[in-house]
Amino acid sequence: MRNYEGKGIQGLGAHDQAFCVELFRRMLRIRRVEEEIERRYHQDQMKTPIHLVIGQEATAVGCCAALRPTDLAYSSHRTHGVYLAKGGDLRAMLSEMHCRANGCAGSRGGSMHLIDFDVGMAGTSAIVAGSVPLATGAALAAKMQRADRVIAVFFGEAATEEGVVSECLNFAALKKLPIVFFCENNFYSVQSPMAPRQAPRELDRWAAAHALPSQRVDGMNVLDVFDAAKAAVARARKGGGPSFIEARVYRYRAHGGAGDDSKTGYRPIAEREAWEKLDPVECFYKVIAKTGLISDPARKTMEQEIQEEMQEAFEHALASADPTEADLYRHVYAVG
Amino acid sequence: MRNYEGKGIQGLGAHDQAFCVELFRRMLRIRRVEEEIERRYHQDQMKTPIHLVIGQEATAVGCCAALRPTDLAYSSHRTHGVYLAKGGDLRAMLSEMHCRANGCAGSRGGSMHLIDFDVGMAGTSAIVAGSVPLATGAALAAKMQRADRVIAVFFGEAATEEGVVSECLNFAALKKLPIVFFCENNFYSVQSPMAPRQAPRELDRWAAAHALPSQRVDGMNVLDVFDAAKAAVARARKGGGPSFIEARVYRYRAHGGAGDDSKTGYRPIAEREAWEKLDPVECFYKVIAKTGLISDPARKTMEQEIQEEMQEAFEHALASADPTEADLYRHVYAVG
Amino acid sequence: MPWDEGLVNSLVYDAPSPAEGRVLPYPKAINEALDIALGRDERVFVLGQGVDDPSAMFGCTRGLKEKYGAERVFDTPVAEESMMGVSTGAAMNGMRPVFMHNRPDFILLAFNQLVNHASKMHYMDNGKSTVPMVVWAAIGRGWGSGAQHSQAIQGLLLGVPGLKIVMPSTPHDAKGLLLSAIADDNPVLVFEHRWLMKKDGVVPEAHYAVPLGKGIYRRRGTHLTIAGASHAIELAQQAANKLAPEGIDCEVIDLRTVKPLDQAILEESLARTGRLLVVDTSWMMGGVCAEIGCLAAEKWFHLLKGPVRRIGLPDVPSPAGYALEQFYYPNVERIGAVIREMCR
Amino acid sequence: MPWDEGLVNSLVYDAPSPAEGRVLPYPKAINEALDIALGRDERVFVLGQGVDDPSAMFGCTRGLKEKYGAERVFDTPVAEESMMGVSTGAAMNGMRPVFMHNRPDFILLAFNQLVNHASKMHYMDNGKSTVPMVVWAAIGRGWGSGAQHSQAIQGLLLGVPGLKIVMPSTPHDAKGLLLSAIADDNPVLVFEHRWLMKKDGVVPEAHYAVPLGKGIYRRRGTHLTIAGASHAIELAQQAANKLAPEGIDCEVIDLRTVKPLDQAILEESLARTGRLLVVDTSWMMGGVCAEIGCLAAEKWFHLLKGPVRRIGLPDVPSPAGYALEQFYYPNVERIGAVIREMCR
Ligand SMILES: Cc1ncc(C[n+]2csc(CCOP(=O)(O)OP(=O)(O)O)c2C)c(N)n1
Ligand SMILES: Cc1ncc(C[n+]2csc(CCOP(=O)(O)OP(=O)(O)O)c2C)c(N)n1
Ligand SMILES: [Mg+2]
Ligand SMILES: [Mg+2]
Repeated sequence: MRNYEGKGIQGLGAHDQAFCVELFRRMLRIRRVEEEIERRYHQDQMKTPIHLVIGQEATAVGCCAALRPTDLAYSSHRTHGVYLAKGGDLRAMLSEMHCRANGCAGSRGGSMHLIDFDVGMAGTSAIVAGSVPLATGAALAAKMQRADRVIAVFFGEAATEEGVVSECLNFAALKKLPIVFFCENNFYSVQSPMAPRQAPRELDRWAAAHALPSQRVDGMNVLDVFDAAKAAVARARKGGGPSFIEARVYRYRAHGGAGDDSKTGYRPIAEREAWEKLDPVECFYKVIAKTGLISDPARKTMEQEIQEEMQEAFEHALASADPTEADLYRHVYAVG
Repeated sequence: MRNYEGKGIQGLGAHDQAFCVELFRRMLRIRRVEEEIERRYHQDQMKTPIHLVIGQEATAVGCCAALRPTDLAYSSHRTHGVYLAKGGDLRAMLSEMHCRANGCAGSRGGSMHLIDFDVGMAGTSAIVAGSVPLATGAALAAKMQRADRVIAVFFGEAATEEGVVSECLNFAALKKLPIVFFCENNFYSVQSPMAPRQAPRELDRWAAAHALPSQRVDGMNVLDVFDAAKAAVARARKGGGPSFIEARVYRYRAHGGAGDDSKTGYRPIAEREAWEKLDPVECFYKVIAKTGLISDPARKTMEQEIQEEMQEAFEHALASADPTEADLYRHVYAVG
Repeated sequence: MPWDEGLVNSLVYDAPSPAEGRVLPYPKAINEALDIALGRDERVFVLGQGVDDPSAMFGCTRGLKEKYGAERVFDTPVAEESMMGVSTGAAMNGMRPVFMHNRPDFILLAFNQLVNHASKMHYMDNGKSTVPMVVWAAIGRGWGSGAQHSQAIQGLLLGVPGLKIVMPSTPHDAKGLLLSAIADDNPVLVFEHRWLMKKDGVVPEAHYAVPLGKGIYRRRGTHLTIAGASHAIELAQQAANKLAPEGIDCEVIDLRTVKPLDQAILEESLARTGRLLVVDTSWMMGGVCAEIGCLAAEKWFHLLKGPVRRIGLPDVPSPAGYALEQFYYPNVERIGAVIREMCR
Repeated sequence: MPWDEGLVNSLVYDAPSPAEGRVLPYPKAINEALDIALGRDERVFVLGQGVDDPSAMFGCTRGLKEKYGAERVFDTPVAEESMMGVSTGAAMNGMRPVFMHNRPDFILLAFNQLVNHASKMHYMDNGKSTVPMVVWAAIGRGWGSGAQHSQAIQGLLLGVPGLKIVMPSTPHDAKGLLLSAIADDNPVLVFEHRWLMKKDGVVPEAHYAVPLGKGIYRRRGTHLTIAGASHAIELAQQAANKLAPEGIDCEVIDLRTVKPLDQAILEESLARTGRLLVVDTSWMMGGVCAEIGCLAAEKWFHLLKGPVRRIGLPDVPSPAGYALEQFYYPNVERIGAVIREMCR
């Protein structure tokens, strides 16, 4: 485990200061939304599975900050963070999670299928690795259309166990597609650690063996993530083809649902505690606070704004209408 | 391309001399059987697709020579060579190719499904990469049964484009299974060269990135193949786990059917001619002839014996009975 | 995910009569079957994502790794296609794998190994190899699982020669059918239903086998035959019980395996009732409902007094949201309404 | 492989009447459709193993790469699952891929992307994305192709919501249906049959569309309705022609698409004949035959004068050898015999 503070505190490098504060704000917003979802989940108003990203905010925020709104992001089942980092509409997300007709997927998707085409949140899959070929196809389309569009696809380390990811790396490298394969390695698949799933291979080198640039970054450090993503996105935009980024992260909560399940024994509680010391939100706050970019009162205001936005969005969702029986039969086929 | 003669002629190394002659005999036998199949194919007695291995004899013979009869071989659609090299019954093979009831698969398999459990020719698939997980499962069984049994699985380089091979490499490395992944890289998939299929990756290094020993050998050189296979088999037998071997070879004939189809333009005729200069059968003959292991008259006798065996087997096949309607319904389910 | 709470518990099941065994929860019955199979036959092993984790596949695999060791009960990479092929290859070489999946949706990744390989190896090599393999999965439903996590795929596989498909509806059958499936020399799919996982039932303690390919009467009646399996038959029984006071006397056949299909019991019942309603947990189109409906039109036409009906899922992907799910899935009321129509 | 010679040429087809077009070989009709689609719409592209090789996918893709460039007509890695997903992703982003396969068996590798993704993206995201994609494959048969290279998989996919399945039987329809499929905003499977590839037929030169979901009468009659598609309907027509002199007057409906299914034409015909024989190139169980047979029992029961019959493949994997193939596949004689039984 690398230490977030150790690196970050030495300065923010060439990064724009307002931008750094904005990165913090985005991470904080995701954290607070996730916590609120978690807090409310037991009320059974959100009849949808949830896969919280608490602890993993830096990857979505850092990578999406390197994308333009016209660039596309694809994600796995663990999609809350990417959706919000890409600029997805919070109200539409919460309506979806409350199974309301005005949800971002009209209540047909649920929490694993958050989309917002207006901001380039383009697709997800509840099937491990399922969105990787979809994103690769989106990159092929961008290239064929000569569109100035880069695609980023997020997936967990378990997705690399599915052969289709190997196929996609080959195809993207072959066609020099404008895509960033962003692997969030949190070392677990549901309650399975790496040992019973992967031979002792290095994921970044495994990817590189498919003939594309590949790199490992500290996924708890939003600036490291941003820098790597920025370079990869720039390369893709210039026609330089795909890249692979392995970001090492940790989820604090259970794979699915609310709360932590470490006490069931599948992972050491001390492990989570050690990672929590590297917390992507609070450590980065210390960095920007220390360098004077933000003050405690400013943070308080920020927290307040997030609270207000969030509570309003929850209320909006709860007040929204359910879909009707007629809705069930809509959009089985596209007409036209 | 490496030159077979250049290496081999400097001597046969520590290889047993009679063994070298035997390797030659096995390659020659496969070559002659293939040529005879090809010669007769247009008579439409063999109503089965064929995938000739002419030019690729050294891989099957070299690798299978490193296996015991109790070890298992699995193969792809291009199975004639492996079947014969593993000791498969020639008569049963030709009966199968003539769709006869006494074929090695009772006429349900055809040329792509040659099996002979008595000698460890354990399975094939007409689906590219299809037998790779089957072989991996056989290796798992061998390990669980603590059986002294090593598995070799043959597949073409196109199979590495199927993600399932990546999955199998991971699983075999993870469980340290007694298996040799033997990739015959002949640079073509049907009429498609490498360029539209694979990014410029090195197959041996791609495999190695899955955390298992991997090596490239000259597939036109039966001793090189044997040495690599022997080491891999020994490692597997000792519990050292899987290995990957990429053997570079060339098929002289069309992907399927009789004759060469290079004139259709998908590959340069000069390319084939250059590879033919490295012919695994004739170059090795020169080596063993030069070192006095075999003489022209001895070869003549050998050719004669092969001819006699072969013609008898063809006649036997042609004289054999067709399956009946009742046969069609047998073995849909195993009973017992 | 509390997919089951509230939704499932609200269903009222027949009280089990404890004469022939203990009352066990459904997953415990499966757990016993696995335990017995692992204990009786050292060729049996259990693999699948998370089979040894604290959730233990709904509890079905709880304690088995501790008892039989990590070599015989093991977690796998997230790689369904290769693991299906590995299971097949191991089965062809003397082992008897039980490959467990959380959801049938994930088996779609392995259709090449399942359909192109496992189902036909025995046929292709003229009976030389056998594939004694069980592929187990629990059909999802509810709590927003949605289109990729709720599918029941028995209809997609029904037409594939060489496979067997088992769909239990009680803890008793879950144990007995799984033991038969593991003892069978063919690839057998066992599709459980998550809503049954909350059910308790009487389960004999010892080894016993419920035969594959044999249906059973869950209710005798004269007016109408309802045939189906798994959770669908649960609903059908409830509907039948509800209609009895109205003088509608349904016969309910739990097929237990949809492939091979017990045609004899269907014919016997139809000869009595002349009316057929087929129920299934999956899409009506081209699947189990269609096959049984077609069989009636083909083989038992002269027994039929009126049109065959089917109740399953409409030709629509599974929606995620709760309100939509209520419209999507058949329930006791809807089944009852169709029965009334048929008996009018 | 000479799978076609001798076997296919021995079949006699109706002579085409050259009034409305040129007489073209079947693959050339497909080639024209692709050519027109590529020419009309720059979003269309063609991919698949060997689409630009000298064999040119039975000739269907001949010359297209030269005309439209290597970016729009290209060979792929042997990686069906990812290429299906890539096609889906491209379709969701403004392109219109035509993904061609030599054989449907290979589509089984891509069922996850096809069934779990392509078929339901439009539904799952509430109609926001569309998947205008064509997945094309030629059903194999004969010359020892065997269990893994001869499968017709329409029955496996029939129940999957969101897909369309097209099965042409003439060069005319092959062109017109493919143009409709490419213009459709949904994932459309086009299953050709290899034995039809040898057929010539009248094909108009210009663009034209044969609508999806509309069957057509190939023969009018009063005694019996035969319904099916693709090569099966070819055989049915021949059987019907053979029986005409015996005074048996069959109606033959070429469904052309099996999903969506033209129920109106089936009902119309059954109202006239009262007897139904369903034919298909695939397994009878749980597939196209079963669905149509069940529909008859469900919706048109009161029109039926006798049992429905189905002719397709038995519940057996495809054998490889020639002699076994003769027993396995339906032929004109066997169809004729069933018709005679039905009209007795
Ligand atoms: C093909 C498939 N297999 C299994 C699952 C069940 N499953 C859901 S999430 C998950 C864990 C995936 O782990 P990873 O990709 O590392 O992502 P993480 O949850 O750690 O973010 C699994 C196995 C699935 N959804 N799809
Ligand atoms: C899954 C699948 N896709 C496509 C095919 C069609 N096909 C048959 S052989 C072949 C070429 C395979 O090339 P390679 O693996 O290199 O073996 P080679 O023929 O060169 O020995 C292909 C693509 C197939 N059989 N299976
Ligand atoms: Mg993970
Ligand atoms: Mg090759």
